Amino acid sequence: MLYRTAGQFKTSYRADQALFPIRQDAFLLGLILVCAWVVFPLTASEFTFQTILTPILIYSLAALGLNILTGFAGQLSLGTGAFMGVGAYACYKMITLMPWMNPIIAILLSGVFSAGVGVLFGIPSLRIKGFYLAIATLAAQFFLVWLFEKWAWLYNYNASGAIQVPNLDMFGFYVSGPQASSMTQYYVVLTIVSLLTYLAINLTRGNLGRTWKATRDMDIAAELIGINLMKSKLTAFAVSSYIVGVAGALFVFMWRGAAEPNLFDIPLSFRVLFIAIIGGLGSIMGNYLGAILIVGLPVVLNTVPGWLGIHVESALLEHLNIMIVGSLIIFFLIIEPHGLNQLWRLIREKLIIWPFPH
Amino acid sequence: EGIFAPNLTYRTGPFAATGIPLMDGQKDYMTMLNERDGGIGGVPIMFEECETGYSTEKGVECYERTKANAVVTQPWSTGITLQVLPKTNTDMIPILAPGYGFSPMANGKVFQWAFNPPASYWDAASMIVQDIAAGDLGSLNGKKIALLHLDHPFGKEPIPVLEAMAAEYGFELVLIPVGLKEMQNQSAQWLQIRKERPDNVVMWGWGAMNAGAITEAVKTKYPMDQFIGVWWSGHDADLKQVGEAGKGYKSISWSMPQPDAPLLADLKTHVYDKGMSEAEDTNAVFYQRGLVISMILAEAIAKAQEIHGTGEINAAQLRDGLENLDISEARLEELGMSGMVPPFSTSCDNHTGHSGAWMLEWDGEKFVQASDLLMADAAFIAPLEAEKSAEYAEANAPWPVNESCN
Amino acid sequence: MELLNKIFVAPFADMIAAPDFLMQVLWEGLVSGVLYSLIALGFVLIFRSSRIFNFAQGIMVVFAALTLVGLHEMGVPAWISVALTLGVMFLLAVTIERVVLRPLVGQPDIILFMATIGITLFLIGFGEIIFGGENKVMITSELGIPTGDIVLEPFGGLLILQHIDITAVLVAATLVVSLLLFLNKTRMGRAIRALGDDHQAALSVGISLQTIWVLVWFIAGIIALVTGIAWGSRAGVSFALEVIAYKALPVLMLGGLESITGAIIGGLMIGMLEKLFEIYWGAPLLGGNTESWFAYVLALVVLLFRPQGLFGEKIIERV
Amino acid sequence: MDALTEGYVTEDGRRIGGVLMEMKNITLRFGGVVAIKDISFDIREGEIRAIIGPNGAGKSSMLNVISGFYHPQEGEVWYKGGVRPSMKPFEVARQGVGRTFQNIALFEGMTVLDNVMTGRLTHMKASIWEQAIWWGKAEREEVHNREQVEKIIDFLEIQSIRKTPVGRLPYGLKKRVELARALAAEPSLLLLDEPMAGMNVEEKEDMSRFILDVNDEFGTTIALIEHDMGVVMDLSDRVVVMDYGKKIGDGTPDEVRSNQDVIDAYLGVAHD
Amino acid sequence: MLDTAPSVSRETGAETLLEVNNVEVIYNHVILVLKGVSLNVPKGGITALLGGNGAGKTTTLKAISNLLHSERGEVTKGSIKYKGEEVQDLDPAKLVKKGVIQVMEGRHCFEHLTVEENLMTGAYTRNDGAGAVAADLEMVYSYFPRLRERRKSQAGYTSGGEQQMCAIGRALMSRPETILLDEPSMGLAPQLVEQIFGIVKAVNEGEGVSFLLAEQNTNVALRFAHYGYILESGRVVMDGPAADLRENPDVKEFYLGVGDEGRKSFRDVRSYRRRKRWLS
Ligand SMILES: Nc1ncnc2c1ncn2[C@@H]1O[C@H](COP(=O)(O)OP(=O)(O)OP(=O)(O)O)[C@@H](O)[C@H]1O
Ligand SMILES: Nc1ncnc2c1ncn2[C@@H]1O[C@H](COP(=O)(O)OP(=O)(O)OP(=O)(O)O)[C@@H](O)[C@H]1O
Ligand SMILES: [Mg+2]
Ligand SMILES: [Mg+2]
Repeated sequence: MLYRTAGQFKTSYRADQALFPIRQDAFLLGLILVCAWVVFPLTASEFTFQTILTPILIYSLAALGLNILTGFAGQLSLGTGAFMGVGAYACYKMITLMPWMNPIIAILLSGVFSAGVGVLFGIPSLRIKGFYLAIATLAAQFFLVWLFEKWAWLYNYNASGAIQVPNLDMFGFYVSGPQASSMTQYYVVLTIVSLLTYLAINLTRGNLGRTWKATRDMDIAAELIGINLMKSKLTAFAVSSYIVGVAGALFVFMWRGAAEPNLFDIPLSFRVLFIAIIGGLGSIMGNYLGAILIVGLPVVLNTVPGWLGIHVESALLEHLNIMIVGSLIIFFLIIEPHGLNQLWRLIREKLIIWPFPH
Repeated sequence: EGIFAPNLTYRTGPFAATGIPLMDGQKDYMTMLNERDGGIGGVPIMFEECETGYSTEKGVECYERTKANAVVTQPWSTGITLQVLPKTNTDMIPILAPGYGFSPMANGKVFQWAFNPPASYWDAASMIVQDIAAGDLGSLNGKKIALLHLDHPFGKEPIPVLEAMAAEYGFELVLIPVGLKEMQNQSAQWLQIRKERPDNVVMWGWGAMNAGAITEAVKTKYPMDQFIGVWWSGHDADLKQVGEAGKGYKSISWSMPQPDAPLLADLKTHVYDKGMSEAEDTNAVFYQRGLVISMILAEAIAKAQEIHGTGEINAAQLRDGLENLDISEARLEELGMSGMVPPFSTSCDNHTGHSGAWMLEWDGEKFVQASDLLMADAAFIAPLEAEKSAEYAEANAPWPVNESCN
Repeated sequence: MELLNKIFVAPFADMIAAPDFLMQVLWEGLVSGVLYSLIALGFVLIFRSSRIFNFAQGIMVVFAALTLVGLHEMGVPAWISVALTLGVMFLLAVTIERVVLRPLVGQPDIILFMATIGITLFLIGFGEIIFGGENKVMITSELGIPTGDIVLEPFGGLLILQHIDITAVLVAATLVVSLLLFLNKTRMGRAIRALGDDHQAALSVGISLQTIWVLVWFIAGIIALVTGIAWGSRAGVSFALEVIAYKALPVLMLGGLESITGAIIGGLMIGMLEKLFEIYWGAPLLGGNTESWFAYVLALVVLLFRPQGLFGEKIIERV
Repeated sequence: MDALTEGYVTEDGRRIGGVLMEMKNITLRFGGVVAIKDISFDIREGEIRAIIGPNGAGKSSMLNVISGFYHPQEGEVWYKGGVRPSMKPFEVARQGVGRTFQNIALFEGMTVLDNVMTGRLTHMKASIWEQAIWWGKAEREEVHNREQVEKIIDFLEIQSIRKTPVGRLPYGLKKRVELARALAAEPSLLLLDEPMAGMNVEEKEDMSRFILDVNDEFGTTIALIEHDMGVVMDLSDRVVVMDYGKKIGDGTPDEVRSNQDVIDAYLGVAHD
Repeated sequence: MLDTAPSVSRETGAETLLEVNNVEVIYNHVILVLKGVSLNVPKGGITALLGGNGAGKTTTLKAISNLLHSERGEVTKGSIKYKGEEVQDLDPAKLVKKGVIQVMEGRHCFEHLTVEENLMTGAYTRNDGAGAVAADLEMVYSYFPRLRERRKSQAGYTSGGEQQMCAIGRALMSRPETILLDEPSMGLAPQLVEQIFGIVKAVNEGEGVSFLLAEQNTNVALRFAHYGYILESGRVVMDGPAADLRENPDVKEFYLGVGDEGRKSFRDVRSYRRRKRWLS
C-alpha cells in the first residue's frame, strides 16, 4: 500500500507531464536530497567523503553524460575518459591563465571545450554506426591521451607532465587544492551535479530527448519522419561531452587534486561505461545506482574481511575483488539487461499493485 | 598495539612482475624484526599491505583508508606520490618513496613531508652519464645518448637533468618514449634506435617494458654494453628472458644483493624457515632492495623513538626520524647489511641523502657489481632541485615551507 | 618551409638513402601486423557467429599462454602442455557458453560486449591468483620453434629476420587459409555465418547455438594460444600482454568486423603503416609514440569512406 | 486535358484538386538491379492513390523515392508545382510528406505517446536552453503539442495504450501507432506502405475507416500500397500498377481491374 | 459456439502427430499470452490456426518449436507431444531432427547469405549425404523457379515475396515431416499467395508433409486447410473441419468479411462496425 496511486488523478496534461506524477516518487526524491544535503555531510568521515561520497557523485555525472550519448541517442562511445580529460585540462589551463576566475565558473566553462572536441569526434557518427563508431571514439580516446602527454603547454611544462590542482578560494573557503576541506568540495560537487542532473532530466524528457531516442531506436525511420540526424547526433555529442567534461574537471579539481595523462586512459572510459550500463542505459537515475555499485562495491569488499576479522592478503583480496566485480557485472547483466534502474522500476510496479500479484 | 606502517603495494596489474619481489623484501624485513626483536624498540610493527595495482585511484583510496593511524605512507608509484604529496601537508603524514617519486622532493625545506632516500632519479641520471663518460665528462662532446623511457611521469623524471647535462657537456639527447600499450612490442622504438645509431641507450623502464626492451635489443643486435638502465630496470627476471644474450647489460643500483650478509641468515631462521615468506629468489636484486627499503623505514622509526623518547611514535614524530637518518658504514655492519646500500644520511633540508650507487652488470645469469660507488654531481643537481621545488611551491600556493631549515 | 620539407621531402629522402633500413621497418611492420591479425582473427570468428564483440580475446591470449608455461613449469613436457592447454581452453569455452552466453541470448550487442569485459575482469583476477603476476618466459625452444635469426645484406646494408617471426608469419597464413575454407566451404561454417545474421532463424532451422558457440569460442581459444606463443616468444608472458587487445580493434574495424580476409589485410596494413609513420614522421616531428593512436585514426579515415570497413559486409539498410 | 489541371469529382462526390506531386520519368537502379524503370504518374490533392504490383515490383522503392530516401538516377519529382531539388529525407518530411513503413519502423524503446510526439517535432521550436530549463516556452509548447497528439490518439482509438512501450504491442496496434505518428506531423501527403498487411477483416475495416476519415476530415492526400485488392479497389480513387519496375497500368479501379496486363501480371484472376 | 473442448476427433481419423494440451505461455514473467490452448495436428493434414492480431498464433507456434526462450517467454502449464513424446523441453535443434521445422513470421532470411546458402542452411541437420541434399535443392528450385534466378543474390536485397519463398524453401530442405508455417501470406501479392498455398498443397500431397499454418488471411487458409482452429486472446474459441468453418455465420462475418447481405465495401466502413458476439 506504500505505493498506492489510487486517488491521484491528473486533470491536465501539464500535471501529467510533471516530473513526478506519483506522489511517493516525489517524497522519495525529497528523502534522498535531504540525505545528500544534510545527513551525509553531517555524519560522513573524511574517508567516506574521499572514497565514497564525492567519487560516486562525480562518476554518476560522467555516466550521465555518457548515458545521454549512448543510452539516449544510441551512439556507442568508448572515449569518455579522454573527454573527461579535456574538461580537466581546460579547467587547469583556465585557472592557471586566469587565476582570478571563480573556480565554479571555470569548471562549468571547461565543459564547453570538451563539448567542442566531442562534436569534432562525433562528426564521423553521421556515417559510421554501431561498433564501428566505437573506433571514432577510441581514436579520440587514444589521440587525446597522447596529446595530453605530448603537448607540454597543457600542463604548463611541468617536469613530470602531470597537473597539480592549485589552492583556489571562493568567499574565503578553499574549494580546491590541498587546503580545501572534503566537505566543501563535496558541496561544490553536489551543487553542480544536482544542477546538471536537473537540466539533463528536462532535456531528455522534452523534444530533444525524443529526437535522441528516435535516433537511437531507428535512425532511418527517424530521418524519414523529419528528424535531422546530423543535428540530433551532434547535439547529443555536444551535451554529453559537456557533462562529461564538467565531470572531468570535478574529478581532478574536487577530488583527485592531481592528474597525469594516463588517468584518462581507457580504463576510466570503461569504468564509466560500466556504471552507465549496469545502472541502465537510457535512464537518469540508473547512473547513480550504477555508480554506487561500481564505486562503492570495491570499497565495501575491501572492508568486509576486516569486519569479519579474517585476514586476507591484500593482493589476493585485490584479485578476488576483480573477479567479484567481473562476475557481478555478468550477474547483473543476466538478471536485468536493462540495468538497476529497470530493476527498481519493476520493484516499484510491484509495489504499486501490491498486495495483488497481477 | 603497535606502530602502523602500511605499504601501498602493487602485486597485481601490469607492473606486478617488478612489484612482487620488492614488496616481498619489504614485508619479510619487517616480519623478521617482529619475530626476532619483537618489533622496533619493543613496539611491534604492523606492516600492512594495501593493494593498488599501480592504479592512482586505488592508491588514493588506500591512502585515505590507512591515514588515520598510519605513521607513514609508502605510495609506490609516481602518480600516487604526486597526488598524496599536497595532502600530506595538511594530513601531516610523511611520504617515504625510496628511490622514486619526484626528484625535487630532496628539498626538505619545501617538501617537509616527503622523503626519497637514498637517491633520486636525477642522481641516477647524473651517475649513469658519468659512467658512460668513464670519468671524463668532456669525452661526451658530440656523442649521442638515447633515453628510452616509459611515456609516463616516471619515465619523464630524468629528462630535465639529462637535457641540462646535454647542454652542458655537448652530447645529443634523443628521447624515445614507449607508450604503456607498446611495452610488449617495442619494435618501432628499436628501429628508431637503429636509425639514430646512438652511442648509448639509457632506459627508464618499468614492469613489462624492461623485458620488452631487452629482448628487442638482443634481436636488433644492439651492443649490450652500451645499454644502461635505471635501478628499476635491473630486475633479474627481465634478464632471464634473454639469458646469455643479455650479457653486458648494466643497471645503476643503490642496492646490491649480498647473499652472504648476516641479515639473510637471520631472515632464514626467523622468517623463511617459519614459512612466513613468499619470496622466490632471495638473492635477486629487487628482493634485497625491498629489504633495504624496510630497513630505512625501521631505522627512521628507531631514530624517532630515540629523539622523542617514546616507543609508540606518531606520524609527525616519524618525520623527525626520517630527517635524521644516519645510515653509516658502521650501522650497516650492525644491521648485518654491509654493502647492501651505500651509507648515507638525511637532514632537514636534504630529504634524499644522495647516497650514490653502483653499476650492476648482467653476467648471463645474475647481476654482478661492475663499478665502484658512483656519486651524483650534487653541484649540478642542487640548483635544479631548488628551482623546480620553488616552482612547485608557487604553483600550489599557499604552500607551507619549513623555515626552520637553514 | 622547413616544416614542409620535414613532412614531404626528408622522410622520403631517408627512405631512399637507407633502403635496407626501410626494408627492416617494413618487415617489422609486417610481423607486428601479422601478430595483430592473429588476435583480430579470434575476434572476427566470434563476431561472425554471435555478433559479440569479444573484448576478452586479449585476456584469453594471456590466459592460454600462462597455462601453457605454467603447466610446463610444473614439469609437464612441452607438447603435452599444449594439449592440456587446449583442453583448458575448451573448458573455458564451455563455461563461457553455459554461464554467460546462454542466459544472454538475444540481448543487445552492447550488453554482450559488456559481458565480455566482465569475463575479462574475471579472468584477470582468476589468472593472477593461479599464475601470479610475474613475467614468465615462453617455452619457445622446448616447442621446437627455431629461435635464431637470418642476417641478410641487401643494398650492402643489414636486414635481420628472426626465425620466430618467420614462423609466426607462416603459422598465421595457414590459420587464415584454413579458417577461410572452414567458414565458406563447410556446413558448420555456413551455420556460423547464418547464426550471425539471425539467431532466431538459425534456431528455427535446427542450428544449435550451444554447439556452435562452444566450437567458435574453442577455435578462438586455439587462436589465442597460437597468438600467446607468438607474442610470448617476443617479450615474455605477463598480464601486461592483455593490452594487445587494443591493437586488434583498429585492425578489425579497418578490415571489417566479419571478414577473415579483412583481419589479415587490415593487420598488415596497420602494422606496416604505423611503423613507417612512427619512424619517418611520428618520432622526428610529433614527439614519438604515435603508435598509440595511429591505427585508430587510420581506421577512422578509412571508415569515413567505407563505413563497413574494407572487407566488411555491407550494412543492409532498407525500410 | 482540363481535368488534369482542374481536378475532378469522385463518384461519392469528393472534389479532387490539382496535381500535388508528380513523378516524371523516374529510373532507380541498385547496382545491376533496375528497381524502377522510367515511371511517371501524378498524385492529386485530396485523392487516395493506390500503388499495386507484384512483390519486388518496386512499389516500396517508389515510396522511398517520394520521401527522399532513395535518389533516382534519372527523372524529376515535382511537388507543389515545382521541381523538388535533391534533398535529405528529413527535409522532405518537413515539407509535409509523412509516411508509414512496410516493416513497422516505430521507436521500440519509447511509449506510444512519445512515439506520436516525435511526429510533432517539426512543430516544436523551443531552443535547447529553454528545454533544459523547462520554463515558459518549452513547457507551453509541450502542453500544446500534447493536446494535439491526444486528439490523434482519440481519433485512432489508442487511448488505453498511451503509456505502453511500443515493443510490447501486437502487430495491428503498432500499425495504428505508426499511422498516428505520421498524422501527428499534419502532412499534406501521407504515404502508407501496406498499412493492412497481416490484419484480419475486422482490423482492415478499422484501418480503412481511419484512412477515409483522415482523407475527409483533414483533407490529407494519401498514397498507399496494398496487396488486398478488396481494400484497394474500394478505397482508392486512382491506381498505379507496377510490374518489375515498369508501369503497366494507371487509372480508376474499374479501369485497372479490367486491364489485361494487370490481370496477367498481378491479379491472376479478374477480381470482382 | 463455445466449443472449446480440446481435441475433436476428425473424420480423417489419421494418426495425430502433434498434440498441444492446455498450454499456457507467459512472457517476461508477467504477460500472460496463452491461456490454455489445445490443438491436434494429424499426420498428412493441413491444419490452420486462425485469429486476429495478438491472438497468440505466433506464440503457439513458437511454444511448439521451443523458440520462446530467447524472447524471454516460457511455457508455464500444459504439455506438447510430438508422436506421443513430450517435446517441450527439447532444444529447437533436436526438434528439427525429429522432423518439425518452423517458418517464422516475417521471413527471417539470413540477410548476408545468398539465397542458395540460405537454402543450404536448411539442410544443416541432415546427414544423408550431399547427393540427397542436392536433389532436394533441385526440388525446391522447381517449386520456386524465381529462387533459381536469384540464387546468387544476397537474401537481404531480395523482395518480400522472394524472401518468403526462400524461407519456405529453406524449411523444405530439412526434409521435415511437419512444417509450422507462420503467416505465409503476409505482404504477398494475391497471385503469389495463391501460388504459395498451391505449393503448400503440393508439398502436402506430394511429399506427405503435415502443416500447421497460422494465418490472418482466413479466406485462403480455409480454402486450403483441412481443419481449422480459431484463436482469440490466447484461447481456442472455435474449431472444426475447414469446410464447416467456412459456412459458419460468425466466421463468415468476422473473418471472411461477408455478412448476411454479401461482402461490404470498405468504403462503407464508416457507417457500421462489426462487433464480436461471442466474446465480450
Ligand atoms: N537498398 C536496396 N539495394 C539493392 N536492391 C534493392 C534495395 N531496395 C530494393 N531493392 C530491390 O529493388 C526491387 C524492388 O524492391 P521493393 O522493395 O521496392 O519491392 P516492392 O514492390 O515494395 O515489393 P513488396 O511488395 O514485396 O514489398 C527488389 O528486387 C529489391 O531487391
Ligand atoms: N516477446 C514478447 N514479449 C511480450 N509480449 C509479447 C512478446 N511477443 C508477443 N507478445 C504479446 O503476446 C500476444 C500474442 O502475440 P502473437 O505474436 O502470438 O500474436 P499473433 O496471433 O501471432 O498475432 P499477429 O497476427 O499479429 O502475428 C500479443 O499481445 C503480443 O503483444
Ligand atoms: Mg514493399
Ligand atoms: Mg503472429
